[in-house]
Amino acid sequence: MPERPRIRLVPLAASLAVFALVLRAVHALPDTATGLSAEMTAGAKASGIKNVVTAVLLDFRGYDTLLEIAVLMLATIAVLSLRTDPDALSRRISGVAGPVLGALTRAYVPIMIVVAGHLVWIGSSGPGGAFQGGAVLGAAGILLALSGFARPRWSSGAPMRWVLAVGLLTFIAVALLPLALGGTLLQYPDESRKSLVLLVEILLTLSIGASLTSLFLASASDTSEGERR
Amino acid sequence: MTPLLPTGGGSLSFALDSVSVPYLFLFGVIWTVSGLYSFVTTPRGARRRIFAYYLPSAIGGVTVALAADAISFYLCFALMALPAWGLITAGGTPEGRRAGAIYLTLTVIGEALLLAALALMAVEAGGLRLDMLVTAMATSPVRDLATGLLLASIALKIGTLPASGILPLSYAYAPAGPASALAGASAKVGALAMLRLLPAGVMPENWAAVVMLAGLTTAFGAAALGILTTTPRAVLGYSSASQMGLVLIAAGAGLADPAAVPLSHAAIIAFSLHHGLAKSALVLGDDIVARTAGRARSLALAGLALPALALVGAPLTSGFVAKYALKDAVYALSGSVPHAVYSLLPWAAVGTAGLMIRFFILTARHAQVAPDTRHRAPAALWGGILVLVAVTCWAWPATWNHHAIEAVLDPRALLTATWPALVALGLTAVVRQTRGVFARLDGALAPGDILVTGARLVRAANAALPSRKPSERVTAETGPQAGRPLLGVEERLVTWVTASTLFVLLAVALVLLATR
Amino acid sequence: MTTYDVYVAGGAVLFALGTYGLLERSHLVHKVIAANFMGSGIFLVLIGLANRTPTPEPDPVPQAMVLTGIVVTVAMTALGLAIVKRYFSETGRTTLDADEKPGERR
Amino acid sequence: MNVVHHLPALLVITPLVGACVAFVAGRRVAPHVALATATADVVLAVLFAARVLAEGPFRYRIGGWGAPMGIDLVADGMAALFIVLTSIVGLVVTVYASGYFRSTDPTAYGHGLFWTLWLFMWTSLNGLFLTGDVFNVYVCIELVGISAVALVTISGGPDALRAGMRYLFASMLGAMTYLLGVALLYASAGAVDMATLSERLVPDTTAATGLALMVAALVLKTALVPAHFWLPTAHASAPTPVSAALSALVVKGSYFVVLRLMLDVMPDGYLPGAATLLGVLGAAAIVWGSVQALVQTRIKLLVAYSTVAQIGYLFLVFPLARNGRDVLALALTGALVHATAHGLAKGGLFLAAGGLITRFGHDRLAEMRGAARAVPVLTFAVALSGVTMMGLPPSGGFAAKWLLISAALTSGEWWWAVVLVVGGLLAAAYMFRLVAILIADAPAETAPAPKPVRTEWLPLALTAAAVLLLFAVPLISDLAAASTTLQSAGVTP
Repeated sequence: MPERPRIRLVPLAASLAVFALVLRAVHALPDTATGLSAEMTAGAKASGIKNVVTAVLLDFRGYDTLLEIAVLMLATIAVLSLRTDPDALSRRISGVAGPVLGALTRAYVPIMIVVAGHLVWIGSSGPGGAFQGGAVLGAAGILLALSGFARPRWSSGAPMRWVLAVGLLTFIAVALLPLALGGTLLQYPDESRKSLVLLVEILLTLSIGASLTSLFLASASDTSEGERR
Repeated sequence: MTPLLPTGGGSLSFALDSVSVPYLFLFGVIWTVSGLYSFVTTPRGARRRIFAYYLPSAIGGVTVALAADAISFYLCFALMALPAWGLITAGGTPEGRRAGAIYLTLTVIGEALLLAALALMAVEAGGLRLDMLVTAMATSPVRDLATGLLLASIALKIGTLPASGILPLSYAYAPAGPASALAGASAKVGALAMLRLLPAGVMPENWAAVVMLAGLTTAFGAAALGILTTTPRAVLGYSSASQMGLVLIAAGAGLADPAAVPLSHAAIIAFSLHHGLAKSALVLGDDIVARTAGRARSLALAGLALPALALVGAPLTSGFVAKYALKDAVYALSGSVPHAVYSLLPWAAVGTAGLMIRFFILTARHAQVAPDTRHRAPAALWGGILVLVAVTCWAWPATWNHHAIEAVLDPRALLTATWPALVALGLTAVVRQTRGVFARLDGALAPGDILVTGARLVRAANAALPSRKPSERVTAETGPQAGRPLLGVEERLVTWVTASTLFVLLAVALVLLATR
Repeated sequence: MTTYDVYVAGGAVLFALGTYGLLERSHLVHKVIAANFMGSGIFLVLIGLANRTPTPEPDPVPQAMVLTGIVVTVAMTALGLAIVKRYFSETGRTTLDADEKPGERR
Repeated sequence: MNVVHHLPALLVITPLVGACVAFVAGRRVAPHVALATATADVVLAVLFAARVLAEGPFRYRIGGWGAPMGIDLVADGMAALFIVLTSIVGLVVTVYASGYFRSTDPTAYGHGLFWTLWLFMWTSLNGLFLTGDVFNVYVCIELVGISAVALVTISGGPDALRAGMRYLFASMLGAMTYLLGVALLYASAGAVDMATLSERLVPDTTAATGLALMVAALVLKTALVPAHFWLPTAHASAPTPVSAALSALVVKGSYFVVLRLMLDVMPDGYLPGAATLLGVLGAAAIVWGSVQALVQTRIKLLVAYSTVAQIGYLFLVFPLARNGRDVLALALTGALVHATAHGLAKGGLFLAAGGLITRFGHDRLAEMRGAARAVPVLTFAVALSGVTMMGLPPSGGFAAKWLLISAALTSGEWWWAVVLVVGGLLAAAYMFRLVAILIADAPAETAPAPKPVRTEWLPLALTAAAVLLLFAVPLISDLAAASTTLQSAGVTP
C-alpha cells in the first residue's frame, strides 16, 4: 500500500514539544559535571582492568551486562519462536557456493575469527570486547551459512542452542562462583578477576556471534512465504 | 499500624448483646424454618440451585445480628443481600429476571452507600468497633453526611418511598420458602442497622422530623400502592414497606431526643420481632393455601388470619404490643411533627387492614396448584411459626411489652386497636358495592411500581440511542445496545496514531507539570 | 556552544524525528527504523553529556549505558523486524490496521 | 555459602538458569524444567519474604562495590510482596500451561519455546522488583517487554501478531522515553542508584524533566488510561496462561517502579502536579475501563478492560501520599493489597475465561449463555473473582478499597473515596453481566472437556485466594511497613 506523504499536525507538535523540552532540560545543566567518573576511574585502577568502560561494563555494572546478554538471547529465542518454516532457507541454499565465493569465504572466515579474538583481547585496555568480537563472529557465521558451508537449519539445532546459551551460562556460573567464596554475586576474587573476565568475554563472544547469526538466519528463513502472496 | 486496618481474622469480631439477642432469635428462627420449608417443598433436582444461594444468604442473614465491627457488619450485610438475587430469579421467568436485576441494582447501590458511611465513620472514630463508630459520630463534623448516607442505604433496604417497590419485587418471584425468609428477615437487617449505626439522641430536631415524615409517608403511600396490585405476595411486599415506614418513624423518634432513645430502640426491636415473624408466616401461609383444597384450605385461611390480624394490630396479637411500643416512643417527643405523627399513626393501621383484606381476597381467589402429597411437613413448619407469632412478643423478657400487657384488658385500648380494622372493612364493603369505579384501578400496578417503570425507561432509552454503524457485526452479537457508541469511541481512541500521540502529549504534560 | 552541545542538540533532533516517525508513519518497517532513530538520539545525548567532565577522559558511565543500550536496541529491532515479517507473511499487510476492531477472532 | 544471604540474587538467577536450561533441553524436557524452577522460586520467594519480615529492608551489593558505583538490589517488604505474588501466580500459570500447550504439531506455539520465554519473563519481573538502580530498570523492562511481546505472538495468528506488534511499538516508545529520562537524570544528579538519587536530587529542570519522562514511560507500560491502548488487544489475543501472567503480573512490574520513583526517589512534593495528574488519570481509568468492560462482546476483552479499570485504583495512592505518613501508610497498604488481590483474581479470571473459550471454541459472550451447567467450576471461579473486583468482604479487593477510602477520608480529599465507591458499582455492573450470562437458564453448546480437568481447579484456587485475602492483610501491612517507603531510616545506601 503506497503511503501518501502527509504531515499530521498533532503528532508533529507533540514531537516538537518533546524536542523543545529536551533542549530546555539540557540547557539548564551546568557546564561541567563529574558524574561517577572519578569513582569509576579509581575503582578501575584498583581492579586492574585498564579500560574503564570495560571495567564498568563487566565489573561495576556487570549485572547490567548479564541481563543485557539475557536480552540478546531472549530476542534470539523470540525470533526463533516466530519462524514458520525452519527449513525454508536450507532448501534454497543446498550446496557450497561457486568457486569465487567459496574461495573468498575460505580466506575470510579464518581472518574474521582472528579479528574477533583480537577485539576481545584488546577489550581490557582499549575499545573492543565481547560485543565487537561477537559482531564479527556473527558476520562470519552468516557468511558461512549463505555460502553453503554451514546449513542454515543448524541455526536452531541442539548444538547451536548450546552455543547460544553457553555464554550466558558461563557468565552465570562465574557470577555465582564468589557466593561459594563468601562474596556476593559477581564479586570476582581479586587474584583471578582478569582471567575470569577474559573467560566470560571469550564465551560471550561465541554466544553473541551465534545469536547474531541465528537472528539473521531465523528471520531470513521464511522470506519465501511473504513473496508467495 | 493503624486502627483502621482490617487486621485479618481478628477484625471480624462478633458479640452477643441486648440488641443481638432478639435479632439472632428472629433471624435464626426465620432462616431455619424457611430453609426447612424450602427443602421439603423444592423438588430434589432444583434443591442444589436454590440452596447454593440460600445457604450463603442465610449465613450472612443470621450472623449479621452478631456483627460487632464495621467490616463484619458490612460482610454479613452483603453476604445476605447479594445471593438473594439468585433466589428472586430462581423461577427463571422474565419478570423474575427483571425483578432480580432491579433488586440487585438497588442493593449494590445500597451497599456502596453503606460502605461510604462506614468508612466515613471509621475514619472519624479511628477504629472499627460499631459502638465506637456511633459514639464518635455524636461530635463529628461529618455527622450529617454519614447519617444521610446511612439513612439512604437503609431506605433502599427497607423500601422507603420512592424505593418501596424493592420489597414486593423481592417477595413476588422467589419460591415460597426463600420468599418467606426475605419477607421476614431481609428488611429487618435495615432495622438492625438503625439500631447499630444511627446516631442516637444527638441529631438536630429537623432530622428527626424529616425521618419521621418519610416513614409516615411510606406507611401510607406503600399501602395505597399495595392495594392496587394483584398478586398476594406483592400485596405483602407493599405491606412490609408500609410497616417498615413505621419502624422508620420509631428510628426517627430516637434521633434527636436523648430521652426517647430507649423507647425508640425498644419500638424498633418490638416491631422487628412482630413484623418479621408475622410476615414470614403470611408468605408461608399463602403457599399453604395454594397447596390445599377443601377443608384443609379453609383451615389454612383461618390460620392466616392470625398473622394478618397481628399486622393490623388487633388486640391480643403481637401487633398490639409493637404498636404500643411505637406509640410510647413517639409520645415521648414534643413538638408539632411528633404530635401530628402520633395522631396519624392509627390511620396507618387502616391502610394495613385494607392491605390484609386485599391479601385475603386474592389468596382465597387464587387457583389451587396440584395438592402436595407431603404437605404435612410444610404445614407443621407453618404451625410452628404461627405459634411464635402468637407468643413471642408477649413473652419476650423485656420492658417494651409491659405497657401493652397492662393495657390488654383496658376497653379503650381495645377499641383503639380495633376501629381501624372496622373502618377498613367498611371501606372495602363500599368499594365492592361500587365496583364499576374501582374496577379499572384493580391491578393497575405491576409489583415494583416506579422501579419497573424506571427499568423500562432505561431499556427504551438504550434501544433509542443512535448507533454508529447499524450493520456492524456487534449488532448480530447482541452486544448491549448502549455499548455501540462507546465501543466506537474506544475504537478510535486506541488507533495507533491517536493513542501514541496522546501518550506523548501525556509525557509533555507531565514534564510541564513537573517543571512548573 | 561546544562540540558536545552539537551532539546533544543533534541527539534531540534525532529523538524528535524518531518520535514523529513512530507515531505517524504507518509502514511497520518505518516504525522500527523510527524507534532506532530515537535510540540513536538518546545515545548521542548520552555521549554529549558524558563529556562535561573537567578531566580529558569522558565519564565512562554514560558510555557503558550507550553500549548496553545499543545491544538492547538491536534485540528490540530484531524482534520487531521478525514480527513485521511474520505478520506480512500471514496477512500480506505492512501496516497496523486502524480500522479493525481489537482482539477480534476469526 | 549461606543461601539466605543471597536470596535477592538467587531470585533473579534461578529463573534465568531455568530459562537457559529449558532452552537447551528442548521441547520435551522444558515443561519439567519450568515446573522445577517455579517450585524453587516459590520456596525462595517465601524465604525471602520471611527474611525481610524478620530483619527489615536490606541491600544486596552486586559485585561487592555498593552504590553508587555498583548496582544494589533493594530487598524490602514491597519487593517481597510482589515477588511472592509473582511466584504464586507464576506457579499456577506454569501448571496450567503444562496442560494448555499440548500440541503434537512441532511448529505450533513457537516451537515449544514458551517455557523459555516464560522463565525469562519471570526473571525480568523478579529483577524489576528487586533492582535499586534506574538504569538497571531499563534493562529489566526491556527484558519484560521482549518476553511479553514474544509470548503474545507465540500462537502466530494474525490477531496475535497485530496485537504483539502494537505491544512492541508501545514498548519501544516507552523504553526510549524512559532511557531519555535516565540520561537527563544522570546528567543532573550524577547517579543512577535510587537511594543515592533521593539524596542528591535537587529541584532543577533537568532532573524533573528526566523523572517526568521516566514516570510517563512507566505509565505507558502500566497501561494507565489514556496509555492503555495496547493492553486490551495484547492481553486478549495471547494464549490463556500468557494473558493471565500479563494481566496479573506484568503491569505490576512497571507500576512497582512508579511506586519506587514517586515515593522513594523523589522527596515529598518533588514533582508538583504530577501526583495529582496520576490520580486523575487513575480515576479516569476506573470509569472508562469499567464502562468499556461493560459493553464488550468478547469475554477476554471484557476481562482485559477490567484490568484497565483496576489499574486505576493503583494510581490513587500518589495524590494521597502527600498527606502525611499515616495517610501514606494507609494508601500504600491499600495499593499493595489491591495489587495482590487483583493479581490473584485476574490471574484466576483469565484462566477461567480461557477455559470457557476452550470449551466453547469461541470467545463470544452472547453465545456463552448457560455455561454454568457445563462448567460449574469455572463459573464459580468467575463469580468469586467478581467478589474481589467489586470489593465485597472478605476479599482482598474489599480490604484494598477500605484502606484507600480510609486514606482518602483521613486526608480530607474525599473525592477519591467517591471514585472508589463508584468504581465498585461499575465493577459490580460488569461482573454481574458476565456472571448473569454464564448462569442464564439456557442450553449451552459446549464441547466435551478436551483438557485435563485439573486446569479448571487452578483458576478457582487463585480467585478463592483473592477472596480470602482479607485474612492476609496483617501480613501485607507488615510487609508495607518493612518497605523502604515507610522506613525513612532504611534508605541509606
